[in-house]
Amino acid sequence: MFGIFKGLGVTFGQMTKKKVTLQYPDVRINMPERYRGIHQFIPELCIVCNQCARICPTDCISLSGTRNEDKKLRIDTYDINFEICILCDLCVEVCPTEAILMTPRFELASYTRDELYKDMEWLYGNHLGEFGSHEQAMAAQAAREAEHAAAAAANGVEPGGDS
Amino acid sequence: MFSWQATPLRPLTLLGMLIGVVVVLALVLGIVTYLIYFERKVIGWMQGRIGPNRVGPLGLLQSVADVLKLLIKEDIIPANADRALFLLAPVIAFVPSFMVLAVIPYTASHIFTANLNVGLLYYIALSSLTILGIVMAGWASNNKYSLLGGMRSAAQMISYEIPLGLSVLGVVMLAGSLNLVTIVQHQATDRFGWYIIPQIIGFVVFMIAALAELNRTPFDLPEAESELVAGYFTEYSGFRFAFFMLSEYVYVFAISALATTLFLGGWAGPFLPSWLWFAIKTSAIIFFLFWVRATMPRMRGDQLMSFAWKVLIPVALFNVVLTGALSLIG
Amino acid sequence: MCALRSEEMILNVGPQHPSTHGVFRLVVTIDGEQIVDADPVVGYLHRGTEKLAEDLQYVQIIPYTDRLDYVASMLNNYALCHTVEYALDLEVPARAEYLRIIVMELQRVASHLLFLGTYLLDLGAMSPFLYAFQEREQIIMLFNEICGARLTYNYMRVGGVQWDAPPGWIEKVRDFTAQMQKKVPMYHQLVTGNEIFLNRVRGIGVISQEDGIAYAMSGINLRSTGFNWDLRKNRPYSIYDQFEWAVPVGKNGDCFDRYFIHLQEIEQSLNIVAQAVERVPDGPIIGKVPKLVRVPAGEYYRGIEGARGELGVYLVSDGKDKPYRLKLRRPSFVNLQILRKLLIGQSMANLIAILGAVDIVLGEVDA
Amino acid sequence: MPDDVTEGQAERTAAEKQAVAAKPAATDAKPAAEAKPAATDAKPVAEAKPAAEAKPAAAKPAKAAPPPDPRVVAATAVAEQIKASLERALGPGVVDETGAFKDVPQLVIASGKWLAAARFLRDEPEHAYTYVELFAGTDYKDKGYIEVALYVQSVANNRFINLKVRTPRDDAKLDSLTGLFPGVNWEEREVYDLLGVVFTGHPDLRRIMMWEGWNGYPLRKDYSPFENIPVKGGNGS
Repeated sequence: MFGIFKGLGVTFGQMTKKKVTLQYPDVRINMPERYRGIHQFIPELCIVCNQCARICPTDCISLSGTRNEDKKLRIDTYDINFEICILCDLCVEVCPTEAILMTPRFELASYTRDELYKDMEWLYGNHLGEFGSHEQAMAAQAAREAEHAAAAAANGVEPGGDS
Repeated sequence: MFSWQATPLRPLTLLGMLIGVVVVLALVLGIVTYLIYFERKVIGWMQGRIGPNRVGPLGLLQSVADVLKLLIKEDIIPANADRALFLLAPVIAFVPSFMVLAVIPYTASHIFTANLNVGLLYYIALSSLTILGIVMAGWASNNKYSLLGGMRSAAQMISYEIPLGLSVLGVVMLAGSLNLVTIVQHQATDRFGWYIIPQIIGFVVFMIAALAELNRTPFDLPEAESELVAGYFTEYSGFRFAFFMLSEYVYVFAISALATTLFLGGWAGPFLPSWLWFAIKTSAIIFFLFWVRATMPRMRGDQLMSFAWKVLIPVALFNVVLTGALSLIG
Repeated sequence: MCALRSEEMILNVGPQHPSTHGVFRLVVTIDGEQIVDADPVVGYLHRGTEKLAEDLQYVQIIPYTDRLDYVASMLNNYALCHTVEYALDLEVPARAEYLRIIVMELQRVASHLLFLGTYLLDLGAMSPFLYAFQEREQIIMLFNEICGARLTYNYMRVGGVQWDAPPGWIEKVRDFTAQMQKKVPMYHQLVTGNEIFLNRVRGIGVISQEDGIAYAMSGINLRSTGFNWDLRKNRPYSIYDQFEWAVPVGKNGDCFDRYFIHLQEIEQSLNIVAQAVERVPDGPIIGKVPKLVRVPAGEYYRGIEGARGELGVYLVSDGKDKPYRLKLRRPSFVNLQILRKLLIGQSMANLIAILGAVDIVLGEVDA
Repeated sequence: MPDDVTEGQAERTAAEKQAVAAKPAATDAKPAAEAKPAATDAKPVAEAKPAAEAKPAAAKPAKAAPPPDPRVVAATAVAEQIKASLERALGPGVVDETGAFKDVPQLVIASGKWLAAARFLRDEPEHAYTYVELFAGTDYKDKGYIEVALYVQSVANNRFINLKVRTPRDDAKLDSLTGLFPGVNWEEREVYDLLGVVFTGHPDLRRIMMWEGWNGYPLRKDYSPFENIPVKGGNGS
């Protein structure tokens, strides 16, 4: 009989412990920097080398490009089918120019399947946020990082620490 | 003290009775609503969660929302079910649970409840009726899981009726009455105080048997989710399902109220009003039931049976003998 | 007058039953609550990983292995990478080996915690499930930091690992390990001593040592019979021989032993992690691996000690960059075969206790 | 540097790949990763066969690389011993082939003697191969046979061998080992299901992964999902 009371003691003791529930839509889980969420795509950087489409284990990336007058390839369409994308990060790994990256965004629920077929615009918008172009977004990010580093230095913490 | 039996039936008293019934029903529905809320909160706290917190302030309207949802859900009657029995079962399960509340003395002047001189007997007799509803539900659903659940339920509840009845015998012997009001009054004057002290064995047996009667963890075999999906109410939906849930929680309240009455001195207590004392004591027992639910795994059928017949009944019988001997000496 | 006679009933447990942990179906013939016959039906989650792998490069197969035993993806990752490394005779840098050991043992802890939680939930106790998930969540967040995913890690590569530990990660692991080591007694208090629990699992689902070997069982199921067989010790791979730890072994081969060894293995794994975090060397995290891995023709089999038993990868290569045939020896699949033998004669309540203790993951059973 | 470069791409070392793959903000990619380890001379046993490694595309068996790997030599010797023992007990012609891959001895058993050989190796205390670790079938379409590999461990003698047996593709039939090792029951069903090898004497030979109406054997190399349209609701293919 003694073991039962020990167990009762454990559960009673838990009453006063800190609760771990996260009030999800209001409070969001703080995803670390490396989190492999929905992609962002930066057409300015893409050289249409097709490596991402080739490495993709589920063949969810399709892209097409044309050759410019200066003999450079320019991306025309870039689609990721998030119905089958498994967010394995291999496309990001092989991209030589970091044109495709992953964001900490993870919410992709939708009412229809076709909404999960994301095109270049959408993936670019994922990267741009409120900024007009890639340059502006990068500048804003650099500024944010500098600010972060300054704040961290002021607090005596090494920059680039855990998130 | 006001008693229905002593009062002749006149239109006015009939009206009074009806009002009493409605008030108790409303009260009980309110209690059950917050019982469920309380259970979810307590178990949540014990598991590092915060429990319901979205509907209404602090989630207070969660149970109301649940009931509303059940009300507007489609009422499904399986094609192969025994239709008449299927429809009847929830009613048979629910009505006795509500009827037993008639004899519980909630306050010192228990204006809405019957001062029945066989109150305890009435309670135990009526509460057994629920088994019928459950077995009926298990049979009528024409579902194998339901059938197993109904079977288990019948075996379990019949087995545990006996220790439950035996365990309260000691109290009856001490008080010399089956009237719950008299039992409470006796406890105020008894030299040991509340009967939980002289009847501690009876109290333990009563609590265990009560848990089994309620089909609650660790005796929740009839609805064992991990084995039988939902046991006897697997096929029920909507408001019929709500009836089963309702009767289960009314019984939680009723059995706690009975335990309070029999062992914890009922409404008696200093300073505070009597109904508040009753509420506090009942809540404590209800909390205990929830606490056990948060801790225990489920027992197995055969162990459950042998526990009832080989441990609880002998212990309860021993308690009866002991009480008799003590009363002879004392 | 005909004699009183009971009729047998066929009960279909699953594939949507709450206790089959996925889409496992069990057709049991019962007489009352007594099981007369049981026929496990698997394959509801068959995705043809082995066939798919024949069309994929080795690096592309790794994300697929994540999805086999999806509560122990790191170990699956390792099983594949290890076999390819074995085929190539590839040297893995020390830092990578240490990171692998840390994540693999943490993964084992996470997987065992999940077993604990769900097993107790099957037996009707709710709270241990939530406690176990609280600890498991911390491990998952550690994995999230190192590789950016919470369940399907895709962390290991042929020749090493994909990401180095972020700054402060090792310290976090150290803290977690110390904290978790203190938490284990809580489970003993809550569960191991509980008489109701003991009555339900003692002497139930007994596997004899002969049966364990004949049925090719592995992992905790085999060790619970008292047979000391842990590939980390018996056929050492990686750097397990550099740590001090013990192999917990049972006596009776019943469900209780299986439960208890899970808890003991959590302690041992934490022990390994605690030693590993103290000695993580600096250096590269991936060896000198060709960009496109080509395995020399031949066939290779390597088994590692997965969370549920021997997790093996059988690789037939014809020298191309894709396997000719990839067979995965999934411990859950092999362990599950004994289920019928264990179930016959038991009651419905024991069915759940036995099935839970065999500890299967359907992603792995069906591959 | 490995010589297998993918079509015209700038070749990157593993270290570069690592650096690129790290997220821009993740400043933690250790510069140490640039320092490439001298992996080739760090290999303890592998010196014997760098040729096989450097030219994997040549698709020649590992054991053919000169000079032979000492592990392979040792394992082949073990295989020869077992072969001798088997032939002493069951007569000549039991073992078609012996060999080894890495440290695992391999014996190809004649398909007619499959059950007898497995029983002998299990029961003879000298061998005592009791613990089955792997049971796998492979379809060699070009060679016209299906090969079943059985990796067994002798717990008592701490030995590990690979027994193989071959059966023609068009009439794939083998003795079931279920009587010897109950643990290969489902494995045999899986091989039957996915490769179409009929195991005679199996107590319960049904499909296990696919449903009964499935048409064809998916793991065969010539399987095509377009030609093998499943039979809906039918039983047997």
